[in-house]
Amino acid sequence: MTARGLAACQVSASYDRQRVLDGVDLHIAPGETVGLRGPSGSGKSTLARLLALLHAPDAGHVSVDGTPVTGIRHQVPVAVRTRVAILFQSPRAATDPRLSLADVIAEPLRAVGTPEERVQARTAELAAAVGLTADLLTRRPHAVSDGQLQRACLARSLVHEPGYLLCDEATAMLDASTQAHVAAVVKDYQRRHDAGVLVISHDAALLGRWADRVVGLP
Amino acid sequence: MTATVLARVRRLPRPRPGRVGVIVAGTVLAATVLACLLAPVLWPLDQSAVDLARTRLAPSPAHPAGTDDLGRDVAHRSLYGLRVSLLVGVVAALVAAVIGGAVGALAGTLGGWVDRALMRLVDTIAALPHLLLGIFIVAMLRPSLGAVMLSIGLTHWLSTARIVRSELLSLRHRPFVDAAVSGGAGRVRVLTRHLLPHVLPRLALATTLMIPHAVWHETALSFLGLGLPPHLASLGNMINDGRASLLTGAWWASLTPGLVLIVVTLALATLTARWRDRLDPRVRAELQL
Amino acid sequence: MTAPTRTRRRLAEAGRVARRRLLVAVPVLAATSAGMFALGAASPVDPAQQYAGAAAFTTSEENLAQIRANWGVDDPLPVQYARWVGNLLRGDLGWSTSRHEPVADVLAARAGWTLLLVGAALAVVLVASLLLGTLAAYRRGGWFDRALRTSAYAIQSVPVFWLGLAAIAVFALSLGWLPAGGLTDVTATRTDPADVARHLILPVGVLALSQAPWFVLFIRDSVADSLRDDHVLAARARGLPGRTVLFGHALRTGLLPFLTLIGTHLPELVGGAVLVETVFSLPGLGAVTVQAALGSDFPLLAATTLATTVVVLTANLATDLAYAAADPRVRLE
Amino acid sequence: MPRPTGLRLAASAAVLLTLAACSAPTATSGAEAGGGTLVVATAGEPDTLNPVLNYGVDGGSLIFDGLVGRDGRNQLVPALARELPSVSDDGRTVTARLRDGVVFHDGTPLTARDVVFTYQAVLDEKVDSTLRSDLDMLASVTAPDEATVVFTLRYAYAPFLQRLALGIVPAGALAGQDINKAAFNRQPIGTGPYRVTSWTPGDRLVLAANDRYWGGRPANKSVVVAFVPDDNVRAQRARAGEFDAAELPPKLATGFDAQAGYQVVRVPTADYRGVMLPMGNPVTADVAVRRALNAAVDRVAMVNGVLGGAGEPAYGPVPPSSEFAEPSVAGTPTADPAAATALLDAAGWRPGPDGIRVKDGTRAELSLMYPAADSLRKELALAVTADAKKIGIAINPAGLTWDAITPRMNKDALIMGYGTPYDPDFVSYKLFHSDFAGQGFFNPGSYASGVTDRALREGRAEADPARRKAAYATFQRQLATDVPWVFLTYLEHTYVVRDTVDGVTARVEPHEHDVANSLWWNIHTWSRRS
Repeated sequence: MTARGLAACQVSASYDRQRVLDGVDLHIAPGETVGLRGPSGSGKSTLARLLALLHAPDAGHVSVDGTPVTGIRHQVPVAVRTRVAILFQSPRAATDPRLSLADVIAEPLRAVGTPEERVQARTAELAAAVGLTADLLTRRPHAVSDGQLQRACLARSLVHEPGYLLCDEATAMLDASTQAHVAAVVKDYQRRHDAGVLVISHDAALLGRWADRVVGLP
Repeated sequence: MTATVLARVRRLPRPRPGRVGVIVAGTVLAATVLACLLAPVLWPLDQSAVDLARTRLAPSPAHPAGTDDLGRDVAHRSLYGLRVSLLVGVVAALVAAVIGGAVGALAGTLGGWVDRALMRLVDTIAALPHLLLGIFIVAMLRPSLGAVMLSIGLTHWLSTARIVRSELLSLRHRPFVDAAVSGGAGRVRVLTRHLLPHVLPRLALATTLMIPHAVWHETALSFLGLGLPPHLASLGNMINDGRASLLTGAWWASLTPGLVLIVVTLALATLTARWRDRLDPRVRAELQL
Repeated sequence: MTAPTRTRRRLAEAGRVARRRLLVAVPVLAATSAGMFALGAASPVDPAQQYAGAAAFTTSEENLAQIRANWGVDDPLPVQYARWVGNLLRGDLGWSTSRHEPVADVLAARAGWTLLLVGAALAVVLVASLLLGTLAAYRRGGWFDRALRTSAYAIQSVPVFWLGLAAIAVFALSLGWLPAGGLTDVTATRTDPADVARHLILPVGVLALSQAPWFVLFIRDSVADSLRDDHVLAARARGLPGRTVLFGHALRTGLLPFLTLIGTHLPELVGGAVLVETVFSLPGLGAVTVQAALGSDFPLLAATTLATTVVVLTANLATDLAYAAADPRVRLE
Repeated sequence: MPRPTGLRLAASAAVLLTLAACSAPTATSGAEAGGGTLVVATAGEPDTLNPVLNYGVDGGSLIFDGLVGRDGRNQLVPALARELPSVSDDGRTVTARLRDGVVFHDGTPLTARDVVFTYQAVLDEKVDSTLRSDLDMLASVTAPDEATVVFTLRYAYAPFLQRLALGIVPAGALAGQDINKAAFNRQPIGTGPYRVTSWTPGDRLVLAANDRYWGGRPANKSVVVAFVPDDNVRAQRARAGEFDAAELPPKLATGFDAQAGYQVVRVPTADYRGVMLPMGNPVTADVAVRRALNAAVDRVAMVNGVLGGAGEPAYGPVPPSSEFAEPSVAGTPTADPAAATALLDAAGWRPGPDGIRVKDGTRAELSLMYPAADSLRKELALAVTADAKKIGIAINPAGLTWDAITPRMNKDALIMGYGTPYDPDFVSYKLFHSDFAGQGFFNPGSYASGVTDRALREGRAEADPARRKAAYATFQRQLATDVPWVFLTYLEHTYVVRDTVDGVTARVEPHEHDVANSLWWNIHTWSRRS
């Protein structure tokens, strides 16, 4: 096992008392794009949540840049937690309906106590990067389309400049042009930050276009 | 009790008030609240005023609900009694909301053994007859306005705690919370910025639904002589005072406060029933007190 | 799996549940008692003055101090608590300061009447709600159903003590049909069951009526639901007579959760009994609890509260087990 | 609801069973043998039936007898003592000779040892007896022989014989036991006309005739005392015809005037209600305010409106029926606001902008406490409040429990009630003597007057009736001048009695009246016409 990279080592996990992963290994190197494929219920999302340090494995462990992580969620130090970002399939479920898109993007910055002018600048910068106009930023989730919302989610996932980005069917609900745009933003970010990306999808074509290598779950 | 059994019992549907019922209830309640708010301006009451020359007069145009043993106007005092009872009900329901909200938030966010211990505590207290518990608390603190409010608050927070907890548990693993955690938000920030704002409407409903219960509890305590100071016009005190008049034919002294209590709690229950029906069944189940 | 094996397994399972419940109940009761004791200790009430009663007016401070010393009320709190719990465990529930007799004697003399009142009311509620609820469900949406539901809804809003006063006003004072209170005619030298029964009609009726709405609505809804169940529809389709379908199938499926409803409503029923006993001056636990509260009689109050808790917890366990015994699909956990 | 019983704080603790026996032993002769059962109903239930623990203190009781008893005019008559005990010239030795042939209910004969045991038990510090302070003057009690008891007093105490009405308990049944918790307290053995058959707490006390009673066999085979604490329920059940006699609040009794088969009996009492005005309160410390309040209250309206007519205005602690009553002490029965305002104006209390008077920055405002469970006192408190408002004094009524009242008595006014017809020393000495200032319920308002102190001391030490009367006249006049209390009303205790009952003899009742010292103090001589 190399020192750098995001890795799952022999992880087993259950969901609703149902074993969905059994001794799985996965390694994402910096700069690498890994595709993850598998039928429904094969544990793709569970594996993503494991890697995002949101779900506890029954056995095995996840390591970030060579350091095994014990614990999940708030037990993980903020610096480690923010190394890994996750982009969910449904942007609606992944955003708080009470927040404007600007607040959605800015929230992780405010959560770690970033000064407000820095927050504003960074939000504007990221919004521009994902293609959100200032007008859209003032709206709430119910007033924008899925695609616009997913762009905001993408911007949010990039605010802390994560070393690893996990896209869990992130483009499945989007139209083709938005899909392409999201993929382009991710690729651009990956190139500039040497980030590791995991793309989960059941769309073999998409994985073929995007991923460096594709792994399958049974 | 197994969850399955509870779920079945709590699935008990209740009559759903029709449109007419809601309009009537709304009107009654609006008029009541308005009257209660305006009463001190339009028709002030000296709580300690008595008129020994006009005791126990039957209802008449001058005294639409008659006068009581000390010559006080029953209708007038009923209005103030309702004011006091509603005030006690609202404050007590708020006390219950604070306690229940805190316990539910602790259980729902910390989970694990804290959750199990707290919920076991809630189940146990739920198994205690809360009137007895309330009597105990009032007796030990000595009957007074504060003791009554505290007694109600301390015995009526259980369903609120359950609602808050189950809401939090279901919210806790929603993707937007995951995203916040992943983005570096701490426990407190997740709770205060992402979880509680979504729980508040439910908490508000639970608190509103608690008001009639709190009012009943207050009247029961006052009726037993364990409530508010007896010269204060409260519905329970008035019904209690009216018991003696009942025997000597002055039925009006306890009839009016009783009817006021029934009509207002019925109206309150009718209105909240509509609100309740819009909730998901799990929350509704908890509110079937 | 043979039937006896299954029965044995369920019995063993029930035993485990009972044991586990007991294990939980002990710390819970300990916590409850400690909480009550702390509240009692924080209370500003002076037990010596409670004891002296009206004579406190003519009792000197030294005299009161001596009474206090005799009782050890000036000892440190933990000492007092340990002594109290120790006494409880030895079966000594303490001395009632308001009634001037052992608490155990108060409970023994009165618990029976409260159990009789609650038990009789429960029986009446069960029978009445089964009959009325089933009838309403069978003619769902009919005038009877509508009237029943409306009145149930209305009765839910009537405080039980007011219901009691109304009953006295009508049946005892205006019509003179029934006694207004008490347990037996005062001249009776012994407790004649017929006499007691006559005195209990109003209190039991009032308590039952105040609790009936929940039960009636519950039966009505669950029977109505099960009348739409497949197997009931099938039975009807097979041409079984309406009564057989109703009582043989629909009612049986509706009955089981009813057991649990009883369990969850017991505390409510006990609270109602306190008020009903006060209104009708019955010599039960509820009435004595109120008197104890008015006299700030901690030992008696604590004992009645703890005793009721034990009874309600036991009854809850019993209904759970009964439920599980009646419905094999229920997982005992 | 008026509750003449007054003190709800365990009112039953002070139950006084009257010595029925001593009054008219011959009355039994006319009654048919055995008789029937009489049922009486009362609000208060005793906590104990043991005289040592405060049961039947001021008289023997239906169950017990004292050395002396009282007749229908409350005059002392010998009971277990053969004749009234003799008092030595210095007033400090009292000798009693016991009646021959008296046996307890269990058959054991009464001896002087039993008397000594009873009084020593009261004095024993380990016994939670609240009577001890009443027997403060008692130095020792001895029995020189089986039939003689000698009391030695620390100081001369004129009404000492009145204290000998305490019921005598059998030494054999109690010796060596913890008297506080003895089974005897619930199943007592006495010498009285009735023995206890059963006591169902919260329900009834059943008494059976003591056929060997030294005063003659009771006319009635048994007596049932029904305990119905709730006035309304008691009235309901009386209306249903359950009782031969029942104590009822006056307003509830009025309905029975019209009802065939019952008569309402109103009994004069020494039971007064008044407002205690503490000297520690800046407003009531001013004698002008106290006098103004005294003039402002409408006593007649209270008697009619609150007591339903069953009472009379009170101006002092000695009831009009007492031989010690001072006729010159009287006020206006109705309110005299003109006099009241004149008093306040003269003292410099000027009306403020809201009508409430102010003097030197002090607002004429005070709290008036009343025991929350006592509706009679609540109603009186409200009536006083309304009257005070008319003369510019703001009163805030406060319904509290006794233990909440106690610590505030030195600063806040309180509706109090007390009174005994037996001797003016009994209650008044502790309520108004400055030695007891601020001591719990004794003189809680810390009233102090040299004149009053001297008069009270003279009254208890003087043996000569005329000089006692003069001393108590001084006392009453001084009280009327100083107004430490605003006396409001004497109550009449009201009872409803079945028309067919004969032999009912009302006598002036004290504050406490529960099982006995009620109308049925001589129930063993009552008979029923068929």
